[in-house]
Amino acid sequence: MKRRDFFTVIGGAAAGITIGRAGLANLLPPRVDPAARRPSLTATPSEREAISVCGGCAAGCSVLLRVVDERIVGMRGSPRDPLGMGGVCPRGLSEVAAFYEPDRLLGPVAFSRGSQRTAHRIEWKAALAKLDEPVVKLVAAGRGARIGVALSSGRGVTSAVATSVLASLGSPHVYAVDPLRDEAVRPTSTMLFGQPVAPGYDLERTDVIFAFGADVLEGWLSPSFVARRFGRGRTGPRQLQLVYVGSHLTQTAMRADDWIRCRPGTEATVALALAGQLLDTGSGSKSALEAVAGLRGFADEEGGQREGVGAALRRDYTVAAAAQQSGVPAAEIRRLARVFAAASAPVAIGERTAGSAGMFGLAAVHVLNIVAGRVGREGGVFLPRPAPVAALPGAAAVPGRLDAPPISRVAGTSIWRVFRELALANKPPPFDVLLLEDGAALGDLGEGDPAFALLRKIPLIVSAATGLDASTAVADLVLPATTTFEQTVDVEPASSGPFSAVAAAEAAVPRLVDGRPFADVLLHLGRAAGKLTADAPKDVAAAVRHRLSGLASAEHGLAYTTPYSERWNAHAAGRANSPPGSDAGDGKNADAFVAAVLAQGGWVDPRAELSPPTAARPIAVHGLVRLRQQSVAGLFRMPSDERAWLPRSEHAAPATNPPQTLALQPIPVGTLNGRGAPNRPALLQTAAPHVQAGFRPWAALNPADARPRGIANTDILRLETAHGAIEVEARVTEGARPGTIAVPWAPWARGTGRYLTHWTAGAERLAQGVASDAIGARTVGGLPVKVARTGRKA
Amino acid sequence: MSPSHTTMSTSPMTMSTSQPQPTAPAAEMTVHERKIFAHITTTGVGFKVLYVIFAAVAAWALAAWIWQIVHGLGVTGMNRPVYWGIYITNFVFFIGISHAGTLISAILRLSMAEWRRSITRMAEVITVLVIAFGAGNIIVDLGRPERLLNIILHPNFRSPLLWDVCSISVYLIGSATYLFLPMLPDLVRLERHIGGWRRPLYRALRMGYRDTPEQREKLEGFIARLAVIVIPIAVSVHTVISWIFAMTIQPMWHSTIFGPYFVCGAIFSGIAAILTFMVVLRKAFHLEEYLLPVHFDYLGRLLMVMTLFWLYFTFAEHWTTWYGNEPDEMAVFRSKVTGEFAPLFWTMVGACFVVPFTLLSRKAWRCNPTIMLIVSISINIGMYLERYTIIVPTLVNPRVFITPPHYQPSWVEWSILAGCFAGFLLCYMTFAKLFPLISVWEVEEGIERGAQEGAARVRGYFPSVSEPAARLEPGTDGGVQPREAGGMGQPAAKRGPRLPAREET
Amino acid sequence: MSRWGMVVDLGACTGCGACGVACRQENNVPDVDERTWRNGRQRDWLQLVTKVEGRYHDAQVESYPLMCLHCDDAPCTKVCPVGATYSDEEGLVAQIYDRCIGCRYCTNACPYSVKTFNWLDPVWPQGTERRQNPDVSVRPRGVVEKCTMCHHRHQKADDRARFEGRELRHGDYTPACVEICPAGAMIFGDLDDPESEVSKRSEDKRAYRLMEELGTEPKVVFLRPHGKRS
Amino acid sequence: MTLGRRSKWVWAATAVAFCGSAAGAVWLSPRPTRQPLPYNHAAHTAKSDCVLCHQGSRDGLRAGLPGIQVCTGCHATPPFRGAGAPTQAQWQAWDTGDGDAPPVWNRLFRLPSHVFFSHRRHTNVAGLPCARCHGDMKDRRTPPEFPLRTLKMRDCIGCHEAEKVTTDCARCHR
Repeated sequence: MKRRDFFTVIGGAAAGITIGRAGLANLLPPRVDPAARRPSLTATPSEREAISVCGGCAAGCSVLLRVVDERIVGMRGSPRDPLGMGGVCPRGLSEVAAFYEPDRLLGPVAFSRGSQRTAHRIEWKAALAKLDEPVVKLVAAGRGARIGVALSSGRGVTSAVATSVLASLGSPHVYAVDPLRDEAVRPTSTMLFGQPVAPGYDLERTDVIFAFGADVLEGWLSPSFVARRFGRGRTGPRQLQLVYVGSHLTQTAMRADDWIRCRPGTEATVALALAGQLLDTGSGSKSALEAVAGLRGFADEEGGQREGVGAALRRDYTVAAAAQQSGVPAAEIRRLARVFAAASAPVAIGERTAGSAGMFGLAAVHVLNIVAGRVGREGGVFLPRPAPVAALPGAAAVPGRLDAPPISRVAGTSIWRVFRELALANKPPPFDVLLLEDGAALGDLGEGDPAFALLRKIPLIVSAATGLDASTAVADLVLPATTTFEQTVDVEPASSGPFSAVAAAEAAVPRLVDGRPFADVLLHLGRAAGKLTADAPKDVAAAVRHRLSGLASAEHGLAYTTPYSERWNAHAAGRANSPPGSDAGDGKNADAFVAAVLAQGGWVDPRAELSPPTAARPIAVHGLVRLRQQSVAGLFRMPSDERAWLPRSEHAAPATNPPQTLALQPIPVGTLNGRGAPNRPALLQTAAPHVQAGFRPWAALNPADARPRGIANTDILRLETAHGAIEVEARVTEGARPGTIAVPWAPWARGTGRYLTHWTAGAERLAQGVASDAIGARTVGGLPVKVARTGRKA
Repeated sequence: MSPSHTTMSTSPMTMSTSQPQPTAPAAEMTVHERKIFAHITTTGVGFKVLYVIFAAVAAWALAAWIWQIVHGLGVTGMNRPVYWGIYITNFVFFIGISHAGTLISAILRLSMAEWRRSITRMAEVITVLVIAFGAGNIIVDLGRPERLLNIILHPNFRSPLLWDVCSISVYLIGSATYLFLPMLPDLVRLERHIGGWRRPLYRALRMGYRDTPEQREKLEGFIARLAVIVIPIAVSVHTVISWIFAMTIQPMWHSTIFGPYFVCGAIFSGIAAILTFMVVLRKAFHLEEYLLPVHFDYLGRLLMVMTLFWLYFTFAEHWTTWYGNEPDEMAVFRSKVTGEFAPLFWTMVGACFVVPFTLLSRKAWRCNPTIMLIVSISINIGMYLERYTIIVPTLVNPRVFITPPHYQPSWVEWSILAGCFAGFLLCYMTFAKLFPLISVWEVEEGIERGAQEGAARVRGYFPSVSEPAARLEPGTDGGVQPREAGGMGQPAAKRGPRLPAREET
Repeated sequence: MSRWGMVVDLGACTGCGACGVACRQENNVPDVDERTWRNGRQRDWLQLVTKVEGRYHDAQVESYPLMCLHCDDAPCTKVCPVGATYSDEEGLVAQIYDRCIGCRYCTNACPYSVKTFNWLDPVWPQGTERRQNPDVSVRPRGVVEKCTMCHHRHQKADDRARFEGRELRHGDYTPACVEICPAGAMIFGDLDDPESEVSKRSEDKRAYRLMEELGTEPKVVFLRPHGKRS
Repeated sequence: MTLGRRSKWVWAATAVAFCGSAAGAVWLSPRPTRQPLPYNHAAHTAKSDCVLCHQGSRDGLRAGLPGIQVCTGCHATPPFRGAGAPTQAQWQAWDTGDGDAPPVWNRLFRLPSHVFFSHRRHTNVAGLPCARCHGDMKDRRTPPEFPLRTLKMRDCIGCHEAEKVTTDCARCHR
């Protein structure tokens, strides 16, 4: 190539550069640089910390949101919160991700019924019209009682508004299915303590926690409250001991000082054996034992002479029998009894979530508490005092609830259990219009359950879920609610220890999507039916303010404050012997007080006062009697494999090579509770640490059972019982008891979303329609499960 | 004056004429020139077919690499915590092979092993090409190759990786020079004899070298010195590579003998690589007369020695680990010896020791090219597995991790692996079409020297009874004492190819 | 000069994993789908390590949150060819994303395998990028990243302190995991300050450092559960 | 010169080189930043301080750009005429906040997302003038399309070394 040619080419290049640089570059749009992929920061900078209430579960933690340029970019617990004290559980933290969840609904959606449901966005006006029309008709026809509401939490403003609005429409049908799925809890305490309220535990002053399968460390009642207590009792010298009785190596078992390995579903047996031991040795509080009327026998209401619970314990629950049933060595049980007797303030906590012992299990554990005199005592069990919030105007109780006698045997029975009984009796659905707060309100109700079929018969089902979930799967109309971050809200914490509290806050950020508070929808409904009284709150914010105004006139109590939490610490650590002082607002400047409460994130009555024991105990005995009757009626007349206790341990016998079936051990996964939770990878990967749960429903089994079946990790297994079948991913671990298969109890598994491509269902699907105790709660621990490899890998 | 000089004296004359004359070159080619240059000018069908195939594979690999650049290293099978895989294995393996040429030919040159003369060139070519591919694999392995320059802009001299960059680049330059210098005299001949489009290339490359006696003398001096320099560099290179692993505190990496172990393995696989090429080229380019049984025999012996060395090192490495029984180390050890890597590990032992040890045990077999081909290929497979089983098991058995890690190379990695070999062979074939794979002038020199120098040596090995006449030829290789030549040179002189002396034109 | 360190009381830790979730939110660690997760491409800076040893009836469980331990003698800082990871003035092991060439030598040199690599472009589904923490960069593909002890919080706290014309005070700077731990099992502070709680607790008789025998001198101290021997 | 003098290959090569380099130049050259309104810095800085509009520049991390309300706060009427000038109606709409979205200033100086930079630390604590980094922005009569000064890391480092303040990477990189 000649020199001159060379220069020609170079010249061309040079010309190109000049022209490109000078001319063309300016014609192009600005290049998108990586930084531009992030939200723009061009606005006038703003950064604040807004107080709000975590909507993750009924624990009602007060949280601080970090808001930058009106975007939520972080969350932490409010240090002023006397329960969490600055802690938040993973479930709550993931609420930020949930707020910006890519699968969140942007506005109202209408579904068409039929073989393939088609969905289309509609405007609020049209959507509300769709809802008003039938409601107005019903009310006009005086059949307001055909309207029902199912909430995912019986606490706070939403449920209060629902109750008052429906009362005004003439319907008593507001039912709460607690996101913590404690369906057996309320009926059990109805029987034992006379009220359908979940009992409280004075953990602050407990020194030994006996968890009978209770997942106290995994999203139980109030995760951050329990965790805070656990942590404070164990940093430095150990003031709090944890004894776990259960079959599977759950997170709680992992952290327990003492893990008593029993067969699935026999926790109750162990608890009763302990009670028996305490009776025999006469240890525990003598006075308490003496005070347990009817311990040795008594006359019941019908005047018949009944055997006392003491005798029952001595006969049916000898240490030997319990050891034989539960697989726990007799010596071990005796040792436990000694530990229990020696402890200054022990408390027994029954398993409430996974339903492996259900009502019977819970009752048994309470029997232990009663016999040991731990009811209404410091560090024991008690009935929480409701916060003195003002009732909403026009809320007069309407009779005819479905979950109370005579319709259901025990007050507090889950509405879906009632549905099942109605379905089995071929009754029509009790409602014409049903409003669901969200998927969690359906509890563990799933296809295949007779109750589900009955539910589908309801002409109009409305869901207020924020995203697609179990409720939207059955709904004809979805009116997306706002999250607690976007609205004024108040919640009475699910577990506030020995004192009563209310967490409350105003909207922390503007609404992200075209949603409305569920309470507002209900109020609109009442107004549309023309039934609301003039003084009814106009919206949820007004309702909250009205409720809180009641606190201003309470004689004790104060807004959440930081110094308060310090005093509280001192008190809890036992250094200050008197409860922290209270400075309740006098009735006069109620508005200022309410404003303060909202600004501070909540209100608390710090007096660690337990409901008087004298009130509690006769009820307890009464309950025990009922329990015996229910047991006779409910427990003993069932096919052997569904009985709440004894027979199940047969199935939990150690594996013979390879046995036909494994005993089912449902395991709770607290972090995945509640609405939309499982569509959050952060939680999916956090759940069940030692099996590394991940993105599919899993089943943990022992290598001793896996090897003969040729099962390896991540194999896809098919689990089958007489009641249903599911496909799960195998997790082979020594944490699972030989002869058992541990499956997450996962009503939440039916949440939908881009991260949930493989979640189908959990253990509850294996027990479709199992109604094994007085209230028809599922008590499935120890159910025989056929395990087969599908040959596929996850 | 020795005949060698008279022959050489012809070249300057022809060179002096500036323009190369377009007369038919074959007329004035020597026998060796004709025989060796043949593979440059004549191209068989098989060659073309292979060339196309390799080109295709290389192109595919290139595509795979582009795919990886577009989508990120996520397209490989690597994951957390198995952060290194096939690429780094390639890197270590190729750099190992590269010890073929330089080391072999340099050592043999220094030790005046006359029989080396016909294999040095093809060995050195392997070296140069393979270093490039080894280094290339590092770049392929980078998460952000466009930031490669940071290594020069912000160097951290505490990092073994940086030492490596230094030593490898030095090694590349060194061995490239070491390939180039001995080629000069041949370039002169090439330019004289081979016309067409290649001639300008030769002219440009020889850079005015005319192969006058003085130049030749200087050249040989250079080569000899370079040979001395190249050896320590080569050793350092693989020591440093081993340090990349040995300097960490990871189980089964943190080992003191890794330096020598890797060097030994490198030479081992290097020799094997040469052998493979010798056998193939011998057939392909009809160089039977130049690559004789004796060459295979001697290399076979060398190989035998290295096999034993390798076994010794491998044994020492694993025995101490097993005896020490340190939990973390044992985790890796088990996964290698009995665990998921056991198949690879024991294949390696078989391929690197059992096969070569048996097949190299008999001279008849050593002299048999086919058998040597089997041996050499088995060794190279074994050595690749060795690199792999050194790198991956440690990463798959970290001290703490949540889930049991796994590593399964993806199609991208396999393609790039294939592409490296294809590309390497492609370059080698291209080289064969431009330059002689046997150093003509060295061969001729060897033949001319062979006879009387051998005699001289033999005399040199015994007490000198008569006058020490031919003690030292003026202008022998780098003025090295024949005494130091050792037995190796001697048989070369004896069994060296008996060819008709060069006819003058 | 402070020497920042952390104490994790495993006796108090409930293993809830809130620390990990908080870390993801604070440090813009993108969510991964199932495939990415199965391929071992998750980038969590803080993970809950749980090991079950022995058979069911005498199973021993070891479970602790594991993040970068910010070793005083960090193996990773030595081997980085471009000095993209190094121990900064206050002993925190820093990672400079825009200098890293992604050779992954440091990830292999780390005996705790706590460093992670961005195998793929971070995925932020439409809308989710709005929850990104503006104080932390979104790491591009191809670089190594790891726990920085929320160093950006240090930058902000330090900036605020200077602005208010004072020295950095206790509690000005706390990593996200420590801040939200519901059990209060994590304590953060200046190890060189004899008054700080973290330095006191790190002398506890239950205290141990992970793989002390390696001599990496981690600045994260664990307190083993009550009644458990090493 | 004619095709005869050069072979067509040369011309082809030239053409390719031209296009290639042109494309390269286009790709590599910085893009201009254009503002919705022809803001005149000089006219304003005569009377007021930078911080009046860039509210974070003295006591914030980010200096920030003013919302339109800052303008309407002083100007009752659209302050300029000519093409693209808003109507009185628009202007009032922007002021009251209803009506169509008001124009938003585009960032001219872009900080890489991996750099932590605090304005208050430099302007307030260290007392540096804005011009030190932004050039004579306050004298500009029209909004510049390109930053008056492009700062590279070496500029930061240079200043930090001169001022004897930390040059620890982790102090700025996040």
